[in-house]
Amino acid sequence: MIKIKKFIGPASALALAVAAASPAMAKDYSQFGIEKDLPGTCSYEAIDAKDYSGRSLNVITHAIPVIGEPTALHAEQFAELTGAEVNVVHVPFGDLFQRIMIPFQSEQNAYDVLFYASLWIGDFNRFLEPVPQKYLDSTGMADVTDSFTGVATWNGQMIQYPMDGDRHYLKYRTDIFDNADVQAKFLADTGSELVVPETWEDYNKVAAYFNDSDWDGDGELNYGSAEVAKRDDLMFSAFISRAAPYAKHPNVKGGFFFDLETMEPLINSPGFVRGLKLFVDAQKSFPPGGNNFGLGDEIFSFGGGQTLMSYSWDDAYVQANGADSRIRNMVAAAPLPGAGEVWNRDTGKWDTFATPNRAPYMTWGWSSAVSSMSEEQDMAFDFLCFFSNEANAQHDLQIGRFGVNPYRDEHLDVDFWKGLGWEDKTANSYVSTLSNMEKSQNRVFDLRVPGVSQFMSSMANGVAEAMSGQKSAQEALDGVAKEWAEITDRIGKDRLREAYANVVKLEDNEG
Amino acid sequence: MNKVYHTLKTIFLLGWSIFVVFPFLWALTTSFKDANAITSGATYIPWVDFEPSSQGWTSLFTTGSQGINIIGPFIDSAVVTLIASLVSLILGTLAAYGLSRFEYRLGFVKNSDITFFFISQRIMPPIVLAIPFFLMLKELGALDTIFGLVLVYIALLLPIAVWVMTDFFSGIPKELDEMAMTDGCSPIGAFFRVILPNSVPGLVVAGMFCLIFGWNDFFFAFTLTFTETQLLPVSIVSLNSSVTPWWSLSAFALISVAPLACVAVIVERYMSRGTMSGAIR
Amino acid sequence: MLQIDHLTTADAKVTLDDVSFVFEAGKIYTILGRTGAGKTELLRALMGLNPLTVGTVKLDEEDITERPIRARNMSLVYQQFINYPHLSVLDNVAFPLRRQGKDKAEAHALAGQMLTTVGLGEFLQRRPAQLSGGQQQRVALARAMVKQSRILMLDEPLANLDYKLREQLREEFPRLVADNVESVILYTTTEPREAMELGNTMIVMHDGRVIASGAPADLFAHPPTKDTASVISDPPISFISGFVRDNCLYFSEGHLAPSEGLLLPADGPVTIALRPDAIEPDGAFNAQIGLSEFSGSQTIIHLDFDFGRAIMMVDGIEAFTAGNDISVSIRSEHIMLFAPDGGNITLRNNQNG
Amino acid sequence: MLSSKHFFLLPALLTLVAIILFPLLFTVRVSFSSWDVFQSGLDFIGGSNYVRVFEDQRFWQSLQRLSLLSIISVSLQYTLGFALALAVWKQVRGGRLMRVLFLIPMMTTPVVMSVIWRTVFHESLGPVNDILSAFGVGPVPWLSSATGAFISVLIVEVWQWTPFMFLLLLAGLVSLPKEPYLAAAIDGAGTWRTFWQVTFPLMAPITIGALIIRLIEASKIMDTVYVLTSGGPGTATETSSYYIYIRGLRDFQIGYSAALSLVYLVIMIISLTIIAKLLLRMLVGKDE
Repeated sequence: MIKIKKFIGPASALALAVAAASPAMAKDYSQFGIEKDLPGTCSYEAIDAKDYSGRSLNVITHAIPVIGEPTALHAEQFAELTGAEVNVVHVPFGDLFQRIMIPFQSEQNAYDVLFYASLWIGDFNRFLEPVPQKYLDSTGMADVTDSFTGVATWNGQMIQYPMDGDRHYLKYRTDIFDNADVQAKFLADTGSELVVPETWEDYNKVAAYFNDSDWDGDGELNYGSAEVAKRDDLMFSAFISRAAPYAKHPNVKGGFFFDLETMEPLINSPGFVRGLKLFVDAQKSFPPGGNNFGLGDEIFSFGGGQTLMSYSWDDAYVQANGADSRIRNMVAAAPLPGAGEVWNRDTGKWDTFATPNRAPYMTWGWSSAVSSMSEEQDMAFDFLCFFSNEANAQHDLQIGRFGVNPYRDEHLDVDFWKGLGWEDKTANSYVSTLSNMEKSQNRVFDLRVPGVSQFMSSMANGVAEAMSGQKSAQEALDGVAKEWAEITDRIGKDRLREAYANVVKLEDNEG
Repeated sequence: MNKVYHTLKTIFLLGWSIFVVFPFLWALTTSFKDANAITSGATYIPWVDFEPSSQGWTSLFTTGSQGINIIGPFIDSAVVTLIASLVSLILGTLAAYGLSRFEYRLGFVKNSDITFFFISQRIMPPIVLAIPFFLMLKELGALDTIFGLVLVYIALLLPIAVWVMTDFFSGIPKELDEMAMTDGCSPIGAFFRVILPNSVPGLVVAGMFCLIFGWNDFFFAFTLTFTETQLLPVSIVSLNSSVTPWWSLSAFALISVAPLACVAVIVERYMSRGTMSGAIR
Repeated sequence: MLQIDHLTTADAKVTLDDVSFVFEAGKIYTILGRTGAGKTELLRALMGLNPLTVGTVKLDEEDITERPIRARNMSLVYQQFINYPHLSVLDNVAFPLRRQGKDKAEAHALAGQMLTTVGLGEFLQRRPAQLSGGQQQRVALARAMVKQSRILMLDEPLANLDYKLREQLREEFPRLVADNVESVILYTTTEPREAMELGNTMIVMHDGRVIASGAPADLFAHPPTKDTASVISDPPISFISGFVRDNCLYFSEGHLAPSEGLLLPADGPVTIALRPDAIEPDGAFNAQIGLSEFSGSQTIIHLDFDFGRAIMMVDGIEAFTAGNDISVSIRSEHIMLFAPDGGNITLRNNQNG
Repeated sequence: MLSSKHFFLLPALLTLVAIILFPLLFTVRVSFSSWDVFQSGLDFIGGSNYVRVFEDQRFWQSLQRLSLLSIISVSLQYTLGFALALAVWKQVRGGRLMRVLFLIPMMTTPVVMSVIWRTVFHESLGPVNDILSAFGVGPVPWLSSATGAFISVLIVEVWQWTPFMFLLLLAGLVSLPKEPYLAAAIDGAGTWRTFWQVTFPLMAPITIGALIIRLIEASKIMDTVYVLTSGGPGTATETSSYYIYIRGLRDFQIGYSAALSLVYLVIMIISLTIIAKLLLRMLVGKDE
C-alpha cells in the first residue's frame, strides 16, 4: 500500500484558497514530473484550486507498475494539490475482480475509486456511479476515441471513466524483416517472400522459420513468437486475437461469441477451432517455457529482444522502443494477421477472401470508475478526471511499464511519438495501426456480460487442454461450449442477452 | 565401510545445504539487477556478469509511486502476528493442559473429539472461509483492521498451539501436578506455579509454529483488508504486476525471512539441548 | 487418627473394593501387595485423586471425603523420583511451606534443616536433575516430611533405585521419619521383606481389597489365607492340592505328606502350602529339576514332583542341572494348610502329634 | 474441580467456536444457494450444487492429483527430513550452523518464495536451465510441461517443508533414551539394524504425528501452485483448493464453491482419519 498523507494546516489551506481565487497566473507544476501543465477541465491548476483537506479517498488498483504506478503517482500529486488523504491498494490482476466484487456484493463501502479491466463492466455496472454531466462535457472526454467511449458505456450511459485504450496488434523486428540478406535467404529457403504476416498461417510459418537460431548474433538463441499462453493469465485474449479473423465474418451480424438470438455459444464453431489449431501449432516456435508465459514473460521476451514477433498490448512495444532498450527502433507495429478463409455461420460454409479478413480485437483495456456506495463521489470523479488530464495522459503514455495506451484522438499523432525519439517507421506504423483499428468495421470486443470471468476461465481451460495435448482442438472447444451453455443457464439467457446486446451493437457498428 | 559412510554423509549434507541456500543466493544476486540484466539471461556475479543496481532495495523503502514502503506493513505484520500468536498460545496452552489432565464429556463428545475439533480447523482450506469471514468482520466493523485480522489468525493458530501443547503436556507426568496439589496448590495454582515454568520448550515450539503460520499467511491478510491495514505478504504481491520486478521481489524475500531466521536460531538452541523431549510428539 | 470406611472406586484398571481401616498417628503402616493389588489406588483415593463411588475418609473424626487435595494435609512420595524440575533443591523443599504461607526466610530455614537431615545439606542450590536417583528421592522425602502433614504416604519409594541404594535408604528410613510422631505413615511396597522390616503394622492387599493386616511377624507366621501367604512369601510359596484322610495328609493318592507337629483339619480336600525353605536336598521325595535361578546368595530351584510343582531354596550358589532327578525332604514345620478355595480352614489337634 | 477444569478448556473452545461457527454454518447455508457473480442473495436451490459437484470431473481429478502430490511430497519430506536429522544428530563440526540453515526454508513465506522459485525455474532466463545447459542438458520444460510443472511444485514443497520434518524428528532423536542403544550395541547390531530395530520404532509416535500434520497442511497447498504454475499447464498441477479458489473467487460462483468446499472437507476428514488409524496400526501396532 502506498499511503500518501499530506498535512496541510489551516493556514496553508487558506493560502491555497487565496491563491486559487487570485486571477490566473500560469503556475509552474513541473515539480510533479510533467513537462508543463496543459489547459483542460481538470488541469493541475484547476485541481490545485480545490481543497479536500480532511477527506480521504480509497483507491484500489492493479499491482505496480502496470496502471498501479501511475495510480500511485497521480494519487500522490492529487493529495498534494488538494490536501486530501489518498490511500491506494495494489492488487495482482488475478485477484482484482474478487477484491472489488466481494465488498460490492456485501455492501461494504471499501473503495471509492476502482481501476480494473474494462470487460468487467458486465458484472460491475450495477454498482457503479454514472459519470456526471460535468465530466462528460470535460475537455478530456471530448477527445476520447469512439471505441473507448463505447467501451465505457453501458445501456447508453457512461459509467466507466476512460483512461486507457487497449487493443491487440502485431509487433515485429524490423532489423530482420527489412534485412535484404535475410529476405533473400528466406526466399531461397521457402520459396516465398519475407513479408509481415498477413494471415495466422503465415505468422506460424515465419515464426517457425526463425525459431531456434541466433539471428541477432548475440550468442544466445532466438525464437519465433512470444505469446501469452499461461492459462490463468491473459491467455484468453491471445486466443481470441488468433481466432477472430476466422470466426468474425464481416457480413454476418448478431454476435461473435454467441448467437444473440438464441444465445447458443459459437465458441466451438469451425472458425474458433481453426484459430485454436493454429495456436497449438505455434507452440513449436515459442521460447523455452513459452507455453507458460504470462504477459510479463511475453514483455520480457519480446521487449528483451529474444523473439521475432509478438502480439499483445502496447507495453512491450513501448518498452522495446524505450531509451535504454537494446532493440530501440528495431520494432514496428502492424495489424493482427488475418484469415484467407472465414467461417460464415449463416451459410455454414467457409468464405474465401482475396484480401485477408481482419478482425481487430479491442481487448480488455484498463478502465476506472467510482463506486455508487462512495461517500466521496465528487472528489472521486475529480481524481479520475485529474488522473487522465491532458498533461498526465501525455506523460503516462511515454512510460511503457505504466500500461497506459492511446485512447484519445490526440494521442494518435506521429509527431508526439517521434518526440520520444522513435524513428519514422516505428512511430508511423504504430500510429497507423492504431488509427486503422479505430476505423475498422469488423472489430471484436470483449464479452462484456455478467459472469465474464466464468466464460473466459472456462475458455482458457479448454484452450490450455488443447495446448498441452490433453484434448484435440475440437474436443476442447466442444467442452467449452458445453460449459458455456451451462453457465448461460445458470446466469439466465435473458439477462445475458440483454448485456451481450450492448457488445453486439458495438461490433455491428450500431453504437 | 565407515569411511564410505562418512563420505556419503558429507556429500548429502553438503548437497542439501546448497539446495537450501540456492534460492536465497539467487534472490540476493537478482535483487541487484535491473530489467536489462534480467532479460539477457541468467547471470550470477555483479560487476562481472552484470552492472548492479540498487533499485530493488531502494524501492522497498520508498514511499510513493516508485516503490512500496514496507516499513508500515512490516510493523502491521509484526503486531498482528505477535498478538495473535500470544493469544493463541495462552488460550491454546490452557486448553491443552485441560485436555491432557481432565476428562470432559458432553453427550458423546469426549476429550479426543475435542482435540480433534481443534486440529480439524487446520484441514479447512482458507478459501472456504474467505467470504464468511469477510461478512462476519463486516458485521463487527472489523474489516481492514488489525483487530479483525488478529481474530481470524487466532482461529488459524489456536489449533497449532493446542496440538503442540497437548503433546507436550502428555509428556509431563501427571504426578507433578498432583504433587503440587498435595503441596497446597489449587489445580489452577498447580498449573501456573509448577507446570507452566516447566513448559518453556513446548511453548517455544508452539510459539514458533504460531509465528511461522501467522507471519506467512497471505490469503486472509489479502482478502480481509482494503487500504488501512496491510501485511507484509500482501504488500509484496502489490509488486506482482503483469511485469514482475524480479529485483524488488528478491530483495523483499530476503528481508521478510530475516525475523524468522532469528527464531530459527532460538529454536535450534532448545532443540540441541534435548529439552524438547515432550515438546513435539 | 485416620479412618476409612468402605472405600470403593470405579472407572479404572484397578478398583478398590470396600476397603475399611483405621490408622493411628505415629505408626508406620506398610501396605504390601503385588502390582495391581490396589495399593497406589488406595493412596490416591485417600488424597482425593480417585473419585469414590462409596466410602468416607475421616481424619480425627472429621469427614474429609469431599475436601480438595490441597486442604487434606497429606503428602506423598512417588515411586518415580518426582520433584519440581524448575526449582532448586532448597526451593523444592520450601515449596509446600511457602504454600502454607510461611515467608521465604522461614521456609528456607526449615527446608535447609530438613535437607540436612536427609543428608543433602551440600546440594541446596542444585537442580534435581543434577542429583543421583537416590538423592532425588531424598529430596522428595524431605519435601513430603517438611510440612509435618498428618498423613505421609510413600508409594513404593525405593522401587526404582538400584539394589545398594535401596538397602541403604531402607536402613535409614526409620530414623528419617522418627520425628513425624503426629503423622500416619503409609508405605506401600511389593517386597515382603521391606514391608516386614519397616512396618509397625502390615496391611496385605489383593485385588483391590485388604485381605489381612496385623503385626508383620504374626502375619508371616500365620497367614490367614492362601492369597496372604502368597503375597507375603518371597520367593514364591508353592501350593499343592492335597487331602486329609484318616488324619493323614496326602499330596495325592499314594503320596503321604509329612505332618509331624501339624494341626490337621477334618478329612477332605485341602490346599497345602510349601514355603521354599520347607524343601531341602536329600530325602524321601523324588523330583525332576526344572529351572534354577540365583537370588542374592541363594539358589531357587523349581521342582516337578509327581503330585505337583514346588520351589526349593538352598543357601549358596549351587548349580543344578535341569532335567536331572533329585531327592529332597520336606519339613513339616514349614507347611501351611488352607481350605481348597484358599480360605482359612479349621484345624484340629493332630492325634498323632 | 469442576470450575477449574472448565477454566482451562472453555476460553479456547469458546473463542474458536465463536470465530468459526458463523463461517461454517454460513458456508453450509450458502452451499444450498445459487450465490453467483450476478446475484448475492441466499436463495434456496436445494442440493443442485451438490449434484453438480458429483458430476464435476475437474474437481475429482484435482482431488486425485492432490492425493498424489501430497503423498509423494510428504513421503519425500519425511525421508529426507529423517536422513538429515540422523546425519546432523551427532554432527559436531558445523552442526549448529547446519541445523539453523536447515530450519530456515520453513520460516519463509510460501507466496514470496514461490515467486523466487518461479524465476529460478524460468526456462530461458533462470539459472537452473542455464547451469544444466553447461552440462549439455536441456532446456528442461520446468513449468511448461505437465511432468515438469508437477516436479517443480514437488521440489518447492520439499524445499519448504522438509525442515518441518527435520525439526520434529531431530528433536525426537535428541531426546531418545540411551538404554536401547546400549542393548543393541551389546547385541552387536550394526548401524542399519540398530536404526530399524531401535531408532525407527522409538520414533514411531513422532513419525505419526509429523506425517499427519504435514498431510493436513500439504493438502491445503495453494500459495505455491498459485504463484508457480497457476494450476497449469492445462490442469496438470491444479489441486483441489486451487480449483475451489478458481471457482469461488476467480469465477465468483460462491454457492457452488461452498458446496465444493464442504464435500472436500468431509472427504479430507474421513481420509485423514483413516490414514491416521492405518499409520497407528502399521507403526505402533495398535489402535487409538
